[in-house]
Amino acid sequence: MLRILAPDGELVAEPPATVDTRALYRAMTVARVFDRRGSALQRQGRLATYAPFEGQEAAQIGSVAALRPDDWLVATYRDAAAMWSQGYPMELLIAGRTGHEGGGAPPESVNVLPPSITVGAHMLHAVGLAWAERYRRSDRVALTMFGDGATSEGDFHEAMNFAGVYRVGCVFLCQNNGWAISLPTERQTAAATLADKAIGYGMPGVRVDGNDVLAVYEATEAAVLRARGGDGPTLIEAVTYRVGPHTTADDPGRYRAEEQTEAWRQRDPIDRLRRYLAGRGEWSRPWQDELEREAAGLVDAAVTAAEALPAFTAGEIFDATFAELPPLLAEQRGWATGAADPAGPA
Amino acid sequence: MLRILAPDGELVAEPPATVDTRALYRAMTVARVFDRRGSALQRQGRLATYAPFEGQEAAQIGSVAALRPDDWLVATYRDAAAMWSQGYPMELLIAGRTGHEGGGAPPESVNVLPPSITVGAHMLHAVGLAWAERYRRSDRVALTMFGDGATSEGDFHEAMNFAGVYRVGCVFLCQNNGWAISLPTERQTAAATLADKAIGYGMPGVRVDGNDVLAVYEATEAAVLRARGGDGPTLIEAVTYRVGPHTTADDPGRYRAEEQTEAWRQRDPIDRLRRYLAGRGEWSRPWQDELEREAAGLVDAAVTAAEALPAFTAGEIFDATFAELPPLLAEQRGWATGAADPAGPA
Amino acid sequence: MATRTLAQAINHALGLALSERDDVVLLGEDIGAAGGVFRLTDGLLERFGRGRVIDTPVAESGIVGVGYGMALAGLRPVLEIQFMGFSYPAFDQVISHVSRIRNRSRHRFTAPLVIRMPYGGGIGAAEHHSESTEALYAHVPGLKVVVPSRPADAAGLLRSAIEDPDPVVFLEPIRLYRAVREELPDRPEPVPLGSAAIERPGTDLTLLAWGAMMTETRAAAEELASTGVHAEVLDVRSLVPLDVATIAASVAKTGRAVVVHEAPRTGGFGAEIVAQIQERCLYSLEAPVARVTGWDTVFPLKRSERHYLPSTERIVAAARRVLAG
Amino acid sequence: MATRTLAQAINHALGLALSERDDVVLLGEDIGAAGGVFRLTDGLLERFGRGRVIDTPVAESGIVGVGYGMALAGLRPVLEIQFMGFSYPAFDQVISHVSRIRNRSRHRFTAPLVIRMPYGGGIGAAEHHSESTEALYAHVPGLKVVVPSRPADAAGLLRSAIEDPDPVVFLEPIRLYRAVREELPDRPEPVPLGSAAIERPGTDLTLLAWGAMMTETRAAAEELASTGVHAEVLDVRSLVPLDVATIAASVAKTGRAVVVHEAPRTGGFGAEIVAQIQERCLYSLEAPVARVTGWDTVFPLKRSERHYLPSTERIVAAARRVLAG
Ligand SMILES: Cc1ncc(C[n+]2csc(CCOP(=O)(O)OP(=O)(O)O)c2C)c(N)n1
Ligand SMILES: Cc1ncc(C[n+]2csc(CCOP(=O)(O)OP(=O)(O)O)c2C)c(N)n1
Ligand SMILES: [Mg+2]
Ligand SMILES: [Mg+2]
Repeated sequence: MLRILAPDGELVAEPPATVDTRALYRAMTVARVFDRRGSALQRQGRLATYAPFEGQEAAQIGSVAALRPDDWLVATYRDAAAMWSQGYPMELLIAGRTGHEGGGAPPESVNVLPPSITVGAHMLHAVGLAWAERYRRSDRVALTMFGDGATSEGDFHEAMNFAGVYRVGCVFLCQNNGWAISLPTERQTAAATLADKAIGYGMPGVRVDGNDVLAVYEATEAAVLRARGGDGPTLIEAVTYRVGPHTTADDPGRYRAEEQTEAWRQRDPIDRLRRYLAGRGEWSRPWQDELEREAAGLVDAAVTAAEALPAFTAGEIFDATFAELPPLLAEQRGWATGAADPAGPA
Repeated sequence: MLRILAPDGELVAEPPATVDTRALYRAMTVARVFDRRGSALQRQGRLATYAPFEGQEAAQIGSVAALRPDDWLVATYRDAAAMWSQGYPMELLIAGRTGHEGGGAPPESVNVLPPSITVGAHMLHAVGLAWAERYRRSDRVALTMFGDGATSEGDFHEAMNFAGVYRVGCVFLCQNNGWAISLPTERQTAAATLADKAIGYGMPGVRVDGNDVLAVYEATEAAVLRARGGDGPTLIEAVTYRVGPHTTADDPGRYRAEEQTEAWRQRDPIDRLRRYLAGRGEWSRPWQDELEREAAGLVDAAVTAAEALPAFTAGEIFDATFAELPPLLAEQRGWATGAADPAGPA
Repeated sequence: MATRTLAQAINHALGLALSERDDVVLLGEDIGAAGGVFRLTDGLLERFGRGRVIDTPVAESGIVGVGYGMALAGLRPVLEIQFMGFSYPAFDQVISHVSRIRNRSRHRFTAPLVIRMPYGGGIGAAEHHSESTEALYAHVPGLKVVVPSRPADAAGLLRSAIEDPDPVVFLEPIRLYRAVREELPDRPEPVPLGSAAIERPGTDLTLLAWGAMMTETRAAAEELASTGVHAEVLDVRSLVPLDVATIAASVAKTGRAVVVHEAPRTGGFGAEIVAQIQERCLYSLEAPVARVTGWDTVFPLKRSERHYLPSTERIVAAARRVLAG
Repeated sequence: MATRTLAQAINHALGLALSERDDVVLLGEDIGAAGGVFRLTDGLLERFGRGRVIDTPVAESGIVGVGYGMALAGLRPVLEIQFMGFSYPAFDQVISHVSRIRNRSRHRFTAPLVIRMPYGGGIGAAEHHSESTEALYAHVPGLKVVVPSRPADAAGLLRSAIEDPDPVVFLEPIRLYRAVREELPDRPEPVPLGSAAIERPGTDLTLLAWGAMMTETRAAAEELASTGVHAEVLDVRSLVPLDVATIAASVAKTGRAVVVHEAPRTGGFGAEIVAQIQERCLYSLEAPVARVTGWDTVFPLKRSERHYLPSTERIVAAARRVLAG
């Protein structure tokens, strides 16, 4: 398992030269603040649902840091940190979770798909995106994120297989956070590791300490370079842990021992990076305070903007079904908006 | 790659002690006669479709020879030799191909499913069957056969994964016959071998010369013993070749060179076994003639019986939709049989 | 006897089936220790063990395909798909195999299994969590499709579904899981598949619905009653087999009908019911049968969900138009 | 100008799209060197190369999921599913992703792709090779579904489908691939999606069908004509968007209608057409709209196939009943 920072923050291998470690720390800190706020907002009934990623900040921020701003990111409901870090506006991440479709519409310049709610299907989309880029002679790559659970779906297999066969510039980043809701990774597969699954597709499989942001960065950077260079896909298994519940509706007490979670809390990725930075004199309490203030400000503003988005009118729920409303849909829209008799042509 | 008999019929490893080699030869000979007849019947318009298996007799007969008569077999449109060898009546194999649903109804004592026409889905069924047997404390196993092409489907992945996770007594026998219709195996996957795919599911993967009936038998026997003993599933890749067209509607000349096919014809599995038997004085021309006569007789009788099956009446197409006909279906049956106005309740 | 919600009634019927029949096994995602995302299988792992209450990997085609294999060998698997919106990866297994094996093998092999799925909107859920695509399943020959709307029916239909020799898709209205309670005996009466329930007799028009939409439909009947209109309310309950006799008899009597469903309108199962009614009762019809349905749009997220689901008002308005027709 | 079969018209339209638009790519099983199992892509690999005519592994979800990803990036993939019966492994990709992304992203991302599928019975094919499940796709919001019945429409609808900004399921009647020829210009006129064709004007009743069933429907109209009955024949062509205006105008005029399809009756798209007609034209209807359809059974194999498919006789008989009603 690739590791650069030990849990105590000591270097155990050469750190990557190309990364701004303090920027990673900042992003992870913002993500943590976002995440805690997400859970709180959901408890207040202000979000429809929320899937916390606490403990997975290194896997998300470290991997995305290896992307170019115009690369594609295709991720899930749990990957808000990654999506934000690749340019997806935070207010839209929140808007979606309040139950507003507007959350799925990032600006044109952002090559990030709305989060995938279905497990498994989206990896194929990343393969298609990466392929289309190559078709157009662009060297953009696609990175797709998914959980351990997603590796059980047939679509994972088809995506990996297509990527392997056509040597598509796609990076498969699996956050093995130990659980697919209540099913632990070891009951999801009999394979020794998830990275081993790469062998069946003729691509490299790399296992990395997912709570070590430098290791995640390094592994992803290598995979991205391969992809960009036309040398094909890579599977990265980032070994991490979902410290919180699956979603705010979940009660982990039903299926796992608090001690396990506590042990992983001790391996917190942000703490680890803080120890490293502190050891090098690159971290200070005032900086931390400043970061937290900044983060709170960002999140506050995003929440305000998201909640200020006007809810759709009845007519608007029709308007993005097709480019143009076909007659029957226009008729229904009329009924829904009261422009025509709501009972329909009875 | 496991091999016991070299193409010239020489032993290159110890032959399995538990198999009746002459019986294998007989079965392969009958299968070849059946197969040639199948293609001929189709050309005469007497079969709706036919998928020849010439060249794959060793893979089919050798593997099934390792089963107990009450074990399950879940195979495909191309596996008539295997199915017959596991007890599926030859006349039913033909009946199905004439376009008669009766072909899907083997006797109660035969634990063989009707052939799977969809690619991929049926492997899961074998996993379920094997699991149900264990649930009932029976030591029956299930063997499922599929092609190289089927390994690209998501269901292959899910079947392998379930089998691995629950250590189900299922043997996965892949006949890598070089082609999924027009797509050669090397363009289906970037994996080094199909057997390598086992690694991702934590099960053993074995590669065997699929035109060496003794090697196929030995590999399958080991897998069956593992499965029966509760030690879980195995993937076997039997490397062989589809010498004929995909089906009688296919023209291989469009996508492959005749030389390749010719080279594989030289590695014919029946010739190989004949050389071996002849070398040991266990083969003779009169025996061969007798076998061919016997085979022709079996196939003739099967064809006659299949064609004699009366076609369904209009009413019969309704009668196996459910255990009992629900009212709307009974009504439709009435229309179809003329018992009620055929236009329906217009 | 005990008072039970619809969710508890299902949990109870599952427990009963597991204890009465050795051949019943449950498979699904998070149905074990977690007790299911809606707690429908709560306590069953503890009572019946991991051999019979089987947590699966996240693989719907696998759940259905493996369950189907078990059914072929004579078991009675009851499969849980976590939400109806996640049933589509298993669609091929259902339409190509589960529903066809009896015909393919002329009764030699059968697939007596149940696929349970929570369905429907109204809880402000995330994308894909509010599906109501019963019409897709109802169009598949060889499959039965039932939808309870009350605790007793949930238990009774589930018992029948498990006993049924053919595969049954069993849809559970999420919104009603905990909405009402009913007294239920410890061994609830099986409710035969294929029978609609006349919930409320009436003479002026027929209101037809199923599952979660029964709530709005009942409320609409109440409201109509308050203005002197006597609506007959039918809980269709079983889409396949469809109880056409009861439906046609009701509409022949009332001459007017409104069909309600939350699925999209085009190709929804309401169209089939309208077609059946006009085939059988055209000459009794005083007005076109009205459909009050979800729209032909993706089911909206929480903040606009209310624009989508048929409301009591929409049903009442449709009824009034039909009465005026 | 050249005379072309329906298969040749599609082949021609595909070639045209590939040569006119750089962003068009084809993906499918055996579409390259083999030219497709029905030879629909014959010669295209040679003309446009492996980069644009892409043979895929046997993985339908992969074909649609990857094609969808390409469409998101702005390409115009035209995907071939070898037979409609093999489209179900991709059903989740279609219903959960392809059809929804425009709404999910409020127009930011779109999926302008075409999924071509040979469909329908009548050629004595093996199991799963005779499917006609258009109703499943027509029920999915965000998806268009078209079915040509003649060469010019095949080319014209395919051109429109490829140009369309939204995903289109394009169904090809296997039985008609080589049944008739039509003169076609080298650049066939696009046929707009969403328009039914009045093939034969008439006053006594309306016959509605699509795809392969047009053959029997046309023959029924001929036969009726020989007894002095003037049937108006509508080729529906586009199930979504549905040309309700043309349908309703015809039935309002004739007062009688028969809808024909080979799919199973229950929940078939005929039910939707019946529902639309009775909603819009009830008071003009002289008799119930009749449905002449496939049965609610699995599509039979070759030796009993003839018991299943709607025949000219069945259509004529239904028409006569409707006329007598
Ligand atoms: C196709 C599908 N099946 C089931 C679900 C319900 N579900 C949501 S998340 C989840 C577990 C996924 O686990 P994993 O892939 O490890 O991701 P994690 O939640 O741990 O980030 C399940 C079963 C779904 N969203 N989609
Ligand atoms: C789900 C599905 N997709 C496509 C097909 C069409 N088809 C029939 S056989 C075949 C190739 C299968 O190749 P392989 O698995 O190697 O088996 P082989 O025919 O070589 O025995 C294809 C694509 C099918 N039957 N089912
Ligand atoms: Mg996980
Ligand atoms: Mg093959």
